[in-house]
Amino acid sequence: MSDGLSRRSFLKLAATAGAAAAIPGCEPAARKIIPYVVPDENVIPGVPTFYATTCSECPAGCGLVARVREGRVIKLEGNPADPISQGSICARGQASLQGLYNPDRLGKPHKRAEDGSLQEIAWDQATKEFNDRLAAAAEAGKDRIAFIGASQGPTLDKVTALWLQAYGSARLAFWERIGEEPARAAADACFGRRDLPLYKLDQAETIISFGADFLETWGSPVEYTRQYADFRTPRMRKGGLTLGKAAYVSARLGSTGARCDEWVAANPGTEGAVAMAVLNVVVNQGWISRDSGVAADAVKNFAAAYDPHTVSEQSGVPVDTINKLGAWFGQADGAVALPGGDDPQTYIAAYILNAVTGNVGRTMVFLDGSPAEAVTRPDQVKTVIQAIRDGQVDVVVVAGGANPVYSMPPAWGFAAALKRVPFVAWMGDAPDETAAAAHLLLPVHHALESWRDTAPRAGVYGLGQPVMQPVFPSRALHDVLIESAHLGAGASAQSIPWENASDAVNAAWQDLQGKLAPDSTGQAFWDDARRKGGVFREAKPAAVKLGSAVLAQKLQPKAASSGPLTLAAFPHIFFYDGRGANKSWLQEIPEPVSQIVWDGWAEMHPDTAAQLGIKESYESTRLYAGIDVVQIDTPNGPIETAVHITSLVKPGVIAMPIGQGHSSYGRYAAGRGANLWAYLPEGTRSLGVQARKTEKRHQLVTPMGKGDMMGRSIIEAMSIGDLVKGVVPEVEGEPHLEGVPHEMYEPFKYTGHKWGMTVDVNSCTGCSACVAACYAENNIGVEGKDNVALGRIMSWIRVERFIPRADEESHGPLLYIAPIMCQQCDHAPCEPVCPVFASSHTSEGLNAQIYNRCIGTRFCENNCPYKVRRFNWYAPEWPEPLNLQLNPDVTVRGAGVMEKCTFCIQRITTAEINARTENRNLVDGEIIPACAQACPARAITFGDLNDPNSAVLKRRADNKLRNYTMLPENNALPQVTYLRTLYREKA
Amino acid sequence: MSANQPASLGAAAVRPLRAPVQVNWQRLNTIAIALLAIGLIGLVAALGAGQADRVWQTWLVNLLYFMGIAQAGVVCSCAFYLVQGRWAGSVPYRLAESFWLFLPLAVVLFAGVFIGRDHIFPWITHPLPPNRTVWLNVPFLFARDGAALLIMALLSAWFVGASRGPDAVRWTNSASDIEMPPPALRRLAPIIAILYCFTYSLFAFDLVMSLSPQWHSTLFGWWFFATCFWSAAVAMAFSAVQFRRLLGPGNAFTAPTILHDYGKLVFAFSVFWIYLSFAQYLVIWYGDFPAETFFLLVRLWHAPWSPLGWLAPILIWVVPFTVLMSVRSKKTPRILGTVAVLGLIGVWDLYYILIVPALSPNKLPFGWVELCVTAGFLGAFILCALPGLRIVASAAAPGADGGE
Amino acid sequence: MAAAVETNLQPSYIDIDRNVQRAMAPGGLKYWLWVAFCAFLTALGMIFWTNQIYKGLGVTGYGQPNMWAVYITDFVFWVGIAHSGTLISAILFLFRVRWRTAVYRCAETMTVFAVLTAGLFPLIHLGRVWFFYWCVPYPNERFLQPDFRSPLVWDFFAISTYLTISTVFLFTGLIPDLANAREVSTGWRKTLYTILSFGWQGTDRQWRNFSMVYLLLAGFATPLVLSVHSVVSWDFAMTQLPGWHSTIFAPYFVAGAIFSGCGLVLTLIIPMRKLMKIEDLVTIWHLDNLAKVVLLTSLIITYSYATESFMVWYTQDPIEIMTFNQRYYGPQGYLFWMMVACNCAIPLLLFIPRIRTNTVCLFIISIFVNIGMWLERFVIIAGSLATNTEPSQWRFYVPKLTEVVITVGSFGWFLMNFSLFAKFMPIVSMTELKEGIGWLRHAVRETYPYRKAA
Amino acid sequence: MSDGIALISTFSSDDECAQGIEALHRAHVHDFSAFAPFPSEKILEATSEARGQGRSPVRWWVLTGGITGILTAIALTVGTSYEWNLNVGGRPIASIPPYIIIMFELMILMGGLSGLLGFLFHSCLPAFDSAAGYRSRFGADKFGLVVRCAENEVSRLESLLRDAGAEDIAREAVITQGVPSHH
Repeated sequence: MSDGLSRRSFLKLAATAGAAAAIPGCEPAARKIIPYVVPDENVIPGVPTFYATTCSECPAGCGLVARVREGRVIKLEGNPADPISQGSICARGQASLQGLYNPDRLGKPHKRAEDGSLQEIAWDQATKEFNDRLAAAAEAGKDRIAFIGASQGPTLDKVTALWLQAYGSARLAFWERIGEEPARAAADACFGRRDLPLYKLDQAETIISFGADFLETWGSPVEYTRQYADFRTPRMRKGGLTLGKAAYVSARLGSTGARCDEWVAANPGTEGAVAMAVLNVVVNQGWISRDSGVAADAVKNFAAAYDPHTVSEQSGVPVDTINKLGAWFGQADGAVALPGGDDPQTYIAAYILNAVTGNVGRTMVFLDGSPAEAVTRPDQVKTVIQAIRDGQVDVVVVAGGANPVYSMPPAWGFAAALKRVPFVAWMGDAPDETAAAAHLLLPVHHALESWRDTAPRAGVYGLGQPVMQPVFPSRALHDVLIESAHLGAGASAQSIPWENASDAVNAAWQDLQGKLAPDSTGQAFWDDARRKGGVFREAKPAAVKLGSAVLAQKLQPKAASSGPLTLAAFPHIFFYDGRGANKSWLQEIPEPVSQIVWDGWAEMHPDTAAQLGIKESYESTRLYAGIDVVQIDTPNGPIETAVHITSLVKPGVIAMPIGQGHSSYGRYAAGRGANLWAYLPEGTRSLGVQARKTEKRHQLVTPMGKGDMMGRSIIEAMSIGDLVKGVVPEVEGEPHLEGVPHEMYEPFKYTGHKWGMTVDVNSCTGCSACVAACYAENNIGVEGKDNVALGRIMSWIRVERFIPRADEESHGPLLYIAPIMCQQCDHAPCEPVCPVFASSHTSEGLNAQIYNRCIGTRFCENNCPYKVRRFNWYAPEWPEPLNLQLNPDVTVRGAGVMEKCTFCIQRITTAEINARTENRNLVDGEIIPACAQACPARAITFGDLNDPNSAVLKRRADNKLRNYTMLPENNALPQVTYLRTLYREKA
Repeated sequence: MSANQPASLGAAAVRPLRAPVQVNWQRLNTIAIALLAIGLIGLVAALGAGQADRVWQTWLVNLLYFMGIAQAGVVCSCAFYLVQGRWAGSVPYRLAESFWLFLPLAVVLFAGVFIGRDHIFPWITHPLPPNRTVWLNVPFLFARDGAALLIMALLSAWFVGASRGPDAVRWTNSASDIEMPPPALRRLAPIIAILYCFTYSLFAFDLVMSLSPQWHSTLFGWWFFATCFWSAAVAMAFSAVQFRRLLGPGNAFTAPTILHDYGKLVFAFSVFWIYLSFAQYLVIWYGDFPAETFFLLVRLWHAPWSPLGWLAPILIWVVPFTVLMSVRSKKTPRILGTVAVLGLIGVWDLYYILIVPALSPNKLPFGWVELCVTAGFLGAFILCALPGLRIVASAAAPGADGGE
Repeated sequence: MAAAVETNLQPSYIDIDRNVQRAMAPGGLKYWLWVAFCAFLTALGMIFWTNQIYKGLGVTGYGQPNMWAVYITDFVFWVGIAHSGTLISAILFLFRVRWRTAVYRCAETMTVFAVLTAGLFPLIHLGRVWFFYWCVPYPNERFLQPDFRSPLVWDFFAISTYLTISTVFLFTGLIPDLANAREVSTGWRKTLYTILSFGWQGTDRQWRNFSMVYLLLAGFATPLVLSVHSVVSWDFAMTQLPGWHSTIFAPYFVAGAIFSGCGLVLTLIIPMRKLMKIEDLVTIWHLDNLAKVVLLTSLIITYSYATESFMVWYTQDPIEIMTFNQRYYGPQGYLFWMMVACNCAIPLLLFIPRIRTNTVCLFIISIFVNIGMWLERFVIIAGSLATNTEPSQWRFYVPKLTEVVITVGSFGWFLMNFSLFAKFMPIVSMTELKEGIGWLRHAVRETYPYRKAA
Repeated sequence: MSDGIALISTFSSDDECAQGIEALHRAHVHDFSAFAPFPSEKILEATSEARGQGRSPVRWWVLTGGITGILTAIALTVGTSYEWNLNVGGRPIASIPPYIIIMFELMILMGGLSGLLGFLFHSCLPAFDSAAGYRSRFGADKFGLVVRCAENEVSRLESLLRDAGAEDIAREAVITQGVPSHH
């Protein structure tokens, strides 16, 4: 059948193939194509090469390893050497491949004609136009040019600045809507230093997050997920086995809150106040740490204004909850408060809380030698925009993925200002709203095609190198800038001594070598950095002290502004500030908590919905999460959106995801939900609004049928108390047949390997990195909204979310979340029903699916208790050049074929072949399926069940009480076991 | 008589009879009483010896066994009326109804199940979750099953009375012209047939299935009353063979095809029985739910039960199927008789392995206790059957108008 | 009806022949329009199927978890229809039931074409129909064989055996009648019948072998008919799916099949006997007896529904209970109640003799029976899949245009074949009517009052 | 056999026809064949009595076919399973319970087909040359009895047949051996 590589894409492959030849020493010279007829020793067909680089999807700056086959990067994985990612990356990181191969990327330079249409022009013509415009502007006077971009790392940002100088301008803005300003401002106020603290969640016993969705988008999600999983693993504290206490203060539960013990539903914007109230409790209980070096009474006075009662009224959080949080925080041996949102006050409150309890320097650490601020302060950005609005700017260059038209606060009126600018040049990969407003569009390299370096934190120097030849005839952004600087700037040309971006980075690293490794040579240092993906050093913690000034001032946390209802915007875990929305994987993977795909929505508590006259009236024949449309009137205009009724949001609050609502960002982002940035004022993510039901209907689609587990043994939980006592939980539906035979068939002997997996549900946060990794590794098709509504999502592994029933709330987790993939049953019910042996068992215990033999009776799926098989209702499609991402090791399935997870059998075979050729035994941990590899929480362990020392068996043995298999009554004998998630009984 | 082969052949298969023998009812009577006596003594002794478990379990086995034969016999007669079968005159009707008198007795003997309930129903000693005790609780169970037994006994009595009445007999003997059987029977026959299916499914679920509460099989009720029906068929075949021998030349049972018809009945329903059994076995084998498989595994694949477990299908299907396939053997009294006796043993064994392993999965209790209790029941059954059999004898006697 | 027929209460051999031969007279415009209409429906179905093959099953309403739905429902429905034919022609033959003679040929014809129709649906249902033959054991260089553990392979064997045997059975019965037709017909028809009748002359030797083979075929067809629908039911019962995994399925499906089959026999034969003027071969008495079979089987499936539900309640298995709860009260619960009305309630009317002997009532009831049995299969197949063991994968199924048109097309295909056969072949067995002429006369006499009333 | 006369007697009922046959039997004339529009039991009993035949041999064809079917099925199912030795769902390689179904179906299939062949063979069908004495009415409403005899016997047999109730007797010279005769 179809092997997935159409002739056409094969030619493309062959064309790009030679590229890989040059990549190791990736000089510009490497642009020439080496045909396969002259085999290149660097490229062995069929054998992947790996290149270390860095991720550019969010400021966390994870290190990456790119898997390259025949010159095409086909998979991204975390860089084990990198202290931030430590080998895992999130779904967004996985999906940046789709940014690289985005079918809507700009192929050639374009110029906007008088009639507003775009016309393709040649590169030299485009650069000429660009440079002429710049020159003209420079002629006109100083500061007639403005540059707004996203930070590209210290070196390239320096280049940008120099280039702008060369044209006599200083109007430079590196723009992030989800910025660092509140954190830096608060740090400045509290500790007199404007750098970002580093959190060590695994050092804490109590974590209270004040609106910081640290498992979704806040700060460095991969790192925090890993730490949090560690924190939630039961460990000996104060002489007993305990579970870390965690509380999440926010109006919406979110997947961060789902993993905590307490969801403290506070009114949006009052998180800071709650933090102060907690501080108040801590202080009054005298839980202030002796050595925190703050004057107890000063703190007392400071916190006095925030007694639990007043705050309780303001925030809607019960008093005893506040007291409980205070007790948790104050009495903990190591606690940390995480501030979130855009309000500096929240950060200050949290910092003080951490400081007075002596956790600064322990769970919250400032490092010496933190890198300089990459993001420009909002007020400076505002001055630039002011200038633009005042017509003091002739040329605006927007570059490097910044999308100010989409993401700037409405009050700034950027879009309007931009209209008055005679010439706007846009330089990026995928055209967005800003590009739509530009006069000249220059296609520049995607991050994975260009040289960069990153400085996410002190001691971490990431090096981003191109991992493949450009997919399109684009150019590196800074090559264009340097060239134009050299052309235009005449005398000041010397200001940029480098030929191109790679030179610039290379030079920067020569200096770095001088600083970090004086005894090494430049070249060795450089090669080593390229091999490792950067240089990683331990950074010294800085001694900081809470300033007394901050205690003198009076905090005014922004309460939710007026309005019968409050709109609370939250960054979508996959779209972040909106840049993820043009990637089909991220659109198709359901948001873990709402389980909604391909859309924007408004979450409402049933009570709120009832007030608006909306009932749950979904057509049960379709997979809808909501259909009624409300109009939400905000100060900045109305929003129309469909309602998703859920108990996971505070009554009176409308929670909406940030990141959708693109008017121009490619086919996948088009026409989905609303862009909340256009409604949110600066410095807050909540808004007082009115809402009314409209007669319109819009289907919110989810692959999730019922959110109710119906007491079946699918995702199980047990209380930490039972774990300590050693009580084995009762399993629903398990037949009790002690003393009578009940095994129908002789068990098969598995000599050799027997593959198995264990998933720790307690660690899983639902981040869906595994799902994205599976899409990338296994060539899984993307079906689109309408087909998902028909139950045709293709994901082999899905993150399932069940909402506990009312009677379970007192004794159970806030949500049941776990990844579910093929369970590789020994008595696989799917196998004997297949008429053609397409589904049968391998000698290594895998439930194999032979695609070429499958005739599509779909009987196997009928008999699968876990419903993890997927059928190709249509032939899957990958709009070019997305097809270049396909993994050549995995068959692309045609229409009418059933497909499923086989523990990434291609990885297993590869490893086995390698072991055989190297004439050795497989090493445990040598084979890692994509999902296990991606998981930042290390929740998934894979291994050989016939190897007594395998990690998987060890993990099961270490967690005997928590180990279970799904749906035991079916007696399918799954080879995937789960470890029960743990919860703390509510008093 | 059968549409498609010459009757001559049947005659060929049947050996000529000796001089007429007078049926010695008295001897049969005394034998029956003796058996009954053995039964009673054994019962007392066993209870004395603290063998209550075995006594009451065997009690249940025998009650179901003989009750089944008696009731299914009546239903057989109903079936004849429903298909308006008149190929052998009134004799088949009389024979089918001959055991019915055991039914009223069964209502009485059912008390034994009540007395021995703690030894029979595990869910009494090991209580089930509340949501299941709604159905499985002592008062309700005995009330409904007792009532069912009583109703069936009364209806059967009514039916048999009507069926032995003159119009019915006249109708059964007038094969040539086309008219309906008497109205009473026209109405009673379907009612009894339908009630039989429902009540005997009920007994199957209550008195057999509930002995292993985790287990269930939706077909079980159907399968059970089909088994009863077959047991009645073999009982009739057996009696027919005996009568043919005893009643002397020219009796109704010497008619060329009557044995053939009984043979076909036994053969057909034996095949139907194995079909229903296989339908259950295959589904459970394939479905692989422990809660279902253990029931079969204990009885068929594990010591000590597997020999007895396999004996039942052998006697109920393998033997009749292979032996009775040919017309000749269907018509040869000795062969048919032997098959029938084996069949009767097979059905008893079947009930035994249905009931007892549920209560002692790992050891096989069989000995004098079981034999005595069974003997007692057999005696009682024969005593109940005697009047009916006498009527058959008179109807089938040479020259009686019962013949064709 | 013709006065000539009205008076004749003693039909002779020749009357039988005349009636049948009249029925075989060349069809008029109305007849051909009807055939053309059926052909049109068939073509429509074919077009939609082609489109589905071209674009993929995505054009249907199928999706996770509704892997099986309308097509398999149609398949089971048509296979079920087939069963009445074999029942009437074989089982009732063995039981020497006299009234079968007039209707069995019609029923058996229905069997053959129903199986022919049913056989299409597994193919229509396949994801890659062009590889359907992989289900068949055939020699190939890699010695790839199907898995005989799969109920679908059993299906293949059962259905193809059934088609072959029932065709053979039908054809064997036809031979003497075709010989009869040969004698009276002319032109190409004569040639056709001459060839098909194999030169049959009805010598005693031929009849001797004929009787034997007919008896044996009947003896084979009887267990076969049980096995076929049992195997079909095992497509479902073998799985672990709540609502499917049930031991009672085999006999219960067989009963249901005969129920629906006899229903369709009535639906077809009531108008047909009028149109073809064979009322005094296929009399009310025959219909009355057919109705009794419908009633009996209706009672059996009612028993099965009852046992199934009771057993779920008896075991208190939470998963099963939820599935059945959804079946009764779920979003598609109304289908279940419609089914109960059609299959359990309405047929009870047949207890009333007046209704059994009124063709109009019988016709209407038979329509309900057909609808009810189609619904039963749909409720069991689509409904159970929709409420499976994994709540996150629940979704109810609604068909799209493709399924509807293809289903309608299958009716067109069936009726077209049937109508052609009914016109060109003796649709009533003359041989057997003559053999049981006494009963025919009885039937005519029995029917006379109703006929007068009409 | 030597050529002779064929007496074609026509009866209106199968009783009379059967009587005719019995009469011939008593007269030790066995070179006849009877025609009927349907398988009349009476005639068939009479003929098999006269010819002293047992039941039709077709049943042996069916039996053989059936057994062949079972054996084929065993070979097919068990054979291919062991050929591949695949573990499907933990079921045994030779899973007998499911295979029983295949055995059953093939038994029916082959038994039925060979039955058909047997029937055609023993009735010597297809045979398009019409047998001596065949009249089309024998397929409709009349029963025929065709006797072959020498001239000198004609009158005796005619009277014999008339007594049995023949309503019409025609004579026909037999050219060749026309009456089909095998078993």
